[in-house]
Amino acid sequence: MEAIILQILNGLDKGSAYALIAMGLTLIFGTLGVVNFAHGALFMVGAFCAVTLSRILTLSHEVVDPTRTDFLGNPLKVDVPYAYDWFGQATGDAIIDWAVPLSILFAVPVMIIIGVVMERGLIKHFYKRPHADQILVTFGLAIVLQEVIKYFYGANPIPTPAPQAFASSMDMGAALGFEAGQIIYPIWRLVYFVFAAIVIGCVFAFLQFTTFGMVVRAGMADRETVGLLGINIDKRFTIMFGIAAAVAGLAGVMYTPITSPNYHMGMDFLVLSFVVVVVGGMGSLPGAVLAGFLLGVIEAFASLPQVLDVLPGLNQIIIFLVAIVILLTRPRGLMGRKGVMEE
Amino acid sequence: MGILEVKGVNKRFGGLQALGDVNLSIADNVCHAIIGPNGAGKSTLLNCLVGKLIPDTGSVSFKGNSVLGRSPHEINQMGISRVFQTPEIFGDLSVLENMMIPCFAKRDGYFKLNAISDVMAQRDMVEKAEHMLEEMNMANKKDMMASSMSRGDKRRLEIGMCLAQEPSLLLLDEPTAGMARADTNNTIDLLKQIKDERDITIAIIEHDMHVVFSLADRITVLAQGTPLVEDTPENIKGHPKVREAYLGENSGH
Amino acid sequence: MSKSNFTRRGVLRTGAVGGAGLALPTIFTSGASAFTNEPTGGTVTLGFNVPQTGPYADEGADELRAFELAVEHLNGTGADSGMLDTFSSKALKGNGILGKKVEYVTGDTQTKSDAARASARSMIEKDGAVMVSGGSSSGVAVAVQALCQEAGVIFMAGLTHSNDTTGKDRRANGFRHFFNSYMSGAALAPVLEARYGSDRNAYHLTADYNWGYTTEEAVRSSTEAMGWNTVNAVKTPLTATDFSAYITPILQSDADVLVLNHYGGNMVNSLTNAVQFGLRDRIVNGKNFEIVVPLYSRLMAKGAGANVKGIFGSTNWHWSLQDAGSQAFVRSFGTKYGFPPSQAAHTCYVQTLLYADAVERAGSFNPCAVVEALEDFEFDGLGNGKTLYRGDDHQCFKDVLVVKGKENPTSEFDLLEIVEVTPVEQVTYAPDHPQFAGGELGTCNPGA
Amino acid sequence: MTDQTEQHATSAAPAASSATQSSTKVLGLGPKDFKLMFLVVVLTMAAPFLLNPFPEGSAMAQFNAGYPDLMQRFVIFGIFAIGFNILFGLTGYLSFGHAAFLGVGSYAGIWMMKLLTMNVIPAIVVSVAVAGVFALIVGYISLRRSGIYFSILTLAFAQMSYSLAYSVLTPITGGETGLQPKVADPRILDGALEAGASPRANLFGLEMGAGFEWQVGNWLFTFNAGYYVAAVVMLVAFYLSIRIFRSPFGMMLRAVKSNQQRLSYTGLSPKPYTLAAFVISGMYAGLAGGLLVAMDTQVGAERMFWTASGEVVLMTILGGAGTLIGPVLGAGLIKYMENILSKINKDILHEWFFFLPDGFENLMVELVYPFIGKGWHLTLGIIFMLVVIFLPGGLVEGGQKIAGMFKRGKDADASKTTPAE
Repeated sequence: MEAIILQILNGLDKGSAYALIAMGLTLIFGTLGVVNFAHGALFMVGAFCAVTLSRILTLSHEVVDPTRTDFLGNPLKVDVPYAYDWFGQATGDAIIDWAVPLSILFAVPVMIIIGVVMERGLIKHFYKRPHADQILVTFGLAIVLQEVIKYFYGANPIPTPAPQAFASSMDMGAALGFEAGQIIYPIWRLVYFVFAAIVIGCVFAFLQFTTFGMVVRAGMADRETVGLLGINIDKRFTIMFGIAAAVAGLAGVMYTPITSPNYHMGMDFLVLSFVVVVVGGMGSLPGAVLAGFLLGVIEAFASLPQVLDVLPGLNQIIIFLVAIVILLTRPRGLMGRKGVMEE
Repeated sequence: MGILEVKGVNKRFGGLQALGDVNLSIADNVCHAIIGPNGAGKSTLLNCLVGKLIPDTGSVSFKGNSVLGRSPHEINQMGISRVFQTPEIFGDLSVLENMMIPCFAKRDGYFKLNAISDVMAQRDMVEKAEHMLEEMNMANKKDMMASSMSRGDKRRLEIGMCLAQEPSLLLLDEPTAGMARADTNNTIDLLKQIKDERDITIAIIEHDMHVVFSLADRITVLAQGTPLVEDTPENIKGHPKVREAYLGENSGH
Repeated sequence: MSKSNFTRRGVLRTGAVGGAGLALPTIFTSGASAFTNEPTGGTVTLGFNVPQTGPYADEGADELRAFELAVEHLNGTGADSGMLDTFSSKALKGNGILGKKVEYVTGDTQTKSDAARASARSMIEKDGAVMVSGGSSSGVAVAVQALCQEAGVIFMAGLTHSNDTTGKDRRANGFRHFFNSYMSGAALAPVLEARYGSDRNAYHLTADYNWGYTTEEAVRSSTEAMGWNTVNAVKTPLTATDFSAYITPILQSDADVLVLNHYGGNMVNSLTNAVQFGLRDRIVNGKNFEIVVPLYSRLMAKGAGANVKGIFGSTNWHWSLQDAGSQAFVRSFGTKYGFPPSQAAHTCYVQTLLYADAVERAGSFNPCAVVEALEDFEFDGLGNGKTLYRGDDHQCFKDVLVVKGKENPTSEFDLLEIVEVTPVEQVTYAPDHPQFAGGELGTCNPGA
Repeated sequence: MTDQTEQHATSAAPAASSATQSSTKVLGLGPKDFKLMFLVVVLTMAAPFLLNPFPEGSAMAQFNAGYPDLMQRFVIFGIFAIGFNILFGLTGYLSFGHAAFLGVGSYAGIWMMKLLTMNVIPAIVVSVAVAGVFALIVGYISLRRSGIYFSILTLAFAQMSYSLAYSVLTPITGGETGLQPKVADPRILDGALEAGASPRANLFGLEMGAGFEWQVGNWLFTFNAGYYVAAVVMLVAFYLSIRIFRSPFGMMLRAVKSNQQRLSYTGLSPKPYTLAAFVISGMYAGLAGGLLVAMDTQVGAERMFWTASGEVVLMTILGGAGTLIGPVLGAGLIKYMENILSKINKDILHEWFFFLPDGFENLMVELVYPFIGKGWHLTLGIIFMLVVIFLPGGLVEGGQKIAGMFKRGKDADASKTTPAE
């Protein structure tokens, strides 16, 4: 029972990352009809917003410590962050410690700007082009983005820990009425899940309850008609692209304490997020979210040792296997609309 | 016994009864029009005939063979060709190639792996297609990309493609919808010519009464998914039930 | 048509192009040279094939730095002469190899065996390389080693830890200085026994590919031999980035040690996840829960940040070693680049020197002569103490370092501290040891 | 369709039928196609010269691509892309898992070399056959869906193949370390190897690595048996693809892409046509996989990874999907970048800019360095974007534009001069 609860938690946690990325992708094809292969790269850029902010916060000057030596035997130069000078060591440490949550404030405007620039500068010229061209240009852009990041940050993963307060794990067993020590879960992962749920909720609420959202939803259903009504749908789509980029970026920022970011993490997520979107059904936001959580949970269960003893290698293929089964039984995925990307 | 027999066909979409107990018999070698107001079930009925939809109950038989459960290409191979409301042609292919495809379909059946010989070396097919284009008065357009033609020409090509298969039954789904008056008249003339010159049955769904009364030998009026009356055009014109159900609200046309 | 399986382009590159061939086309035949890419001019070309793109790009970049340094030292153009001074063999004079100036070409393995072979083939076919070195994974090492055997050039493996490289996939033209899975297991076991006792339940998470398998097998067999019990061993996909689903089942088991047979990004993520799940705070069967990482890479461990603190593992070499050879190398490298070298850089540097020295001693670039000179060659002063290049399988036998994550690092490079230097006797095995069975060295191939 | 004849040379646009009818055919090809075929034959046969335009030892020699490995890769990936184009270019079905067929073909080929003989013929034949069967299974299932749903189904099959080959199927595939022929393999049709010899791929005794070099002045040209074997296979594959493009089958495939609804209502079933195209293109991939093994006797699972499938998509679009020669050009460009750009390092840059004053030299090196060597991916990404932005029809369109400019230039000259005369 404990094992099942834990695997559900794991699945929901991973699923929330899938869901956030898939939701952004769906917003983009739903509204703009563009296959965005650079979406994984946006996730990665988001993660590197967190890295960048923590680098900025730890900008340092060197102080020579004559009592110790470095690897060449010279006196050791110790980096002292400016934050220490300005705020004192304790406050400075606290600010640095909170770099990841603070990055949210930093990442949102950055990602919206990147998204808007991308849409206005590049994507908008590809609305009427074949999907193959869209794939080629966004794939090219993804490579460029990740190579730029690699140029500045290298190829190795960069540790970006959560604030101390969230870095430890929590024994949920007692609270849920189980034996202590059986259901231990890292606090940050719970934070991630809650955060993802809030973001997803906000996007839905935004689309559901605002006039802006209504117009966009109408545009998703029938772009031309809305255009005929004299509403400047293009402008709204640009903003939508910015929002999708911000959602991907936020997913990336918050993910950094879970796995240390590196420049190709976007590509690692790209294929899976496409599978998630398609399993959810093209053009369906609830489908994307549902499929994200579903695949996350199924993947978690396929990783159980008891399962692998019976079917070795199942964890390697489970997502794809489920995708095949779902697509064969439900022609347009879980909740897909007819005629979207079927040609 | 008609060439096409529809018996007791019902079709529901969720809570909506699209077709309710439709019986229809189309006699050989006539032009039979099916008319009715919007939502009367005309298109649903047509889709049931060509295999796009499967009726919930009832039977549809063509020349005595049931078409139910067969896929559109099989039904087509039985001798039913369909013209769509918006012309469905191969836009990225040349006009000649458009015309050759039904010729191949007629000769080779639903699939043949003929991957090595040159299309243009199939003299008989090319000649047949060119001949058909001449009949359609389109010989001078044969090297054009089909999508670059006018709507009237596309319609003409589509009808020609259907005829190239030498079908026994030609189904036309509002063939003049969205056309300018001149194109509509051209299409009427073309269909009249086909009707006169060929040994073919035509079933036509149409909104435009001008077209219907120019062509039809018999008319079935459909309302709310059920045939109201079936009669000759002259009798239909004056039929009170029809006026009430259909012409009354569309007299402005 | 005459056979010249691989070209002798070195001939042309090195300046033999001249008046002779100008007027009339000359058809070269293979009779002219004794072995592939025989250098006849004033220079000799070496091929350095390292990952420049993909997850191991930083490790590859470090290898490349070491190669550049080695070439400077061989040619005598560097600021100092690095390990040439401490190397027990004095054949190298700092005037190139056999008096020929060392030149080099570089390529990108992409950490894919296909790309690595393509890159190595271009070095051999186009650039006339007479030796290929580098690489950061066993898949690449085995693939390129087989190619070099076929082409008739020497392969001096870079970072490759799988038993297979000098086990079932060993080749006569290939040599490995780096240590292997077996040695990691053999070196770690006594240290683990001393720290954690002999009554432990180990849970393995293993990367689901060859290197993972050989490492798991090595660690299992040596820890089981001292009394540990293996509770479970679960395979994780190479492409996994989140290991939570593999870590939570550990909470339900009665394991008190977790062994992470992971490398690179896998290691960083699995270790980070394990620590996040509070495994290190657990007490099972009255014992503190412990984590072990059999193969440490300092470059990669950096990605795991503070999570490595106190965690045991093994490594081929570390810059904090105090012997003269290591210090000389760290000084040269650190002065030139501003930071200490990684173990990958060290092994690549040493391999280049060992190759050059063997050529010098053999008096020929002929691969067969080089093989003969390297086989059963004993040397010292290259950072790992007394070392033997065993002739039976072309594996170096030397002391192995057991390290643990440092509690109070003084800099970003100061992540590991050496716990113990396991003497070579403890990690030596018979050439036909079951973990290395199924391979056949064959005979050297000079190509041409 | 402004310039019918021009377009016909390279694109799948319909044959200008009147022209075709009146002219005689050579090898079953119309005059335009024959010209194209002839051009490709000349280019491939003369590749050792054309790809080595720079003299040895010169600074530009770095850009020479005329060495066996890369020449082989050009033609082999050319075959792969030609095959992919039969599916994608003609029917519009975008498979994202074609690398799986290449990989399966390679594994089949290497097993033939391990079990039967080092002769490449059985390896290649079996590669094609096994890839064909695998494509039949994958295609039969995947073609139940269209559009992106189809793409994801093919991707799923390929990723499963990759993952399993890399891990649990290690006993069959060699996993991470791949498979190479070993001295101890059975090879029942071959005699015992001489002591010390290693198994080499051959065609009835002609080793794939065999060849000769020809020195002309400072130029050195390499003629490699393996390359010519692969090149001949590529020419056959290319010839077949022209025939398929011009055949009734090819026309039906274009009809599938254009309008499936009309095709069904014309009595033709799209499914067997697309499946046949899928299998044919899978067999092309298998052929490429078999040849890869024949030229370089090893297989690694990475050649089935999704990026490898993505690469062939990019090759085809980059060159010009649906055109005959485009995919080959795209394959050539990508492989050239991968193998040549990635090998340029800082030292070579310093050599190039040696003539500049020191400060400028360093500046130039710093400016160029991010785009070469370890930065070759960046250049590749930029090229993808530039091509697709400025040449929507791929490289072929670029070629046509250039040709068009020449023509227009000539016409303009003519119109200028004529009145004067």
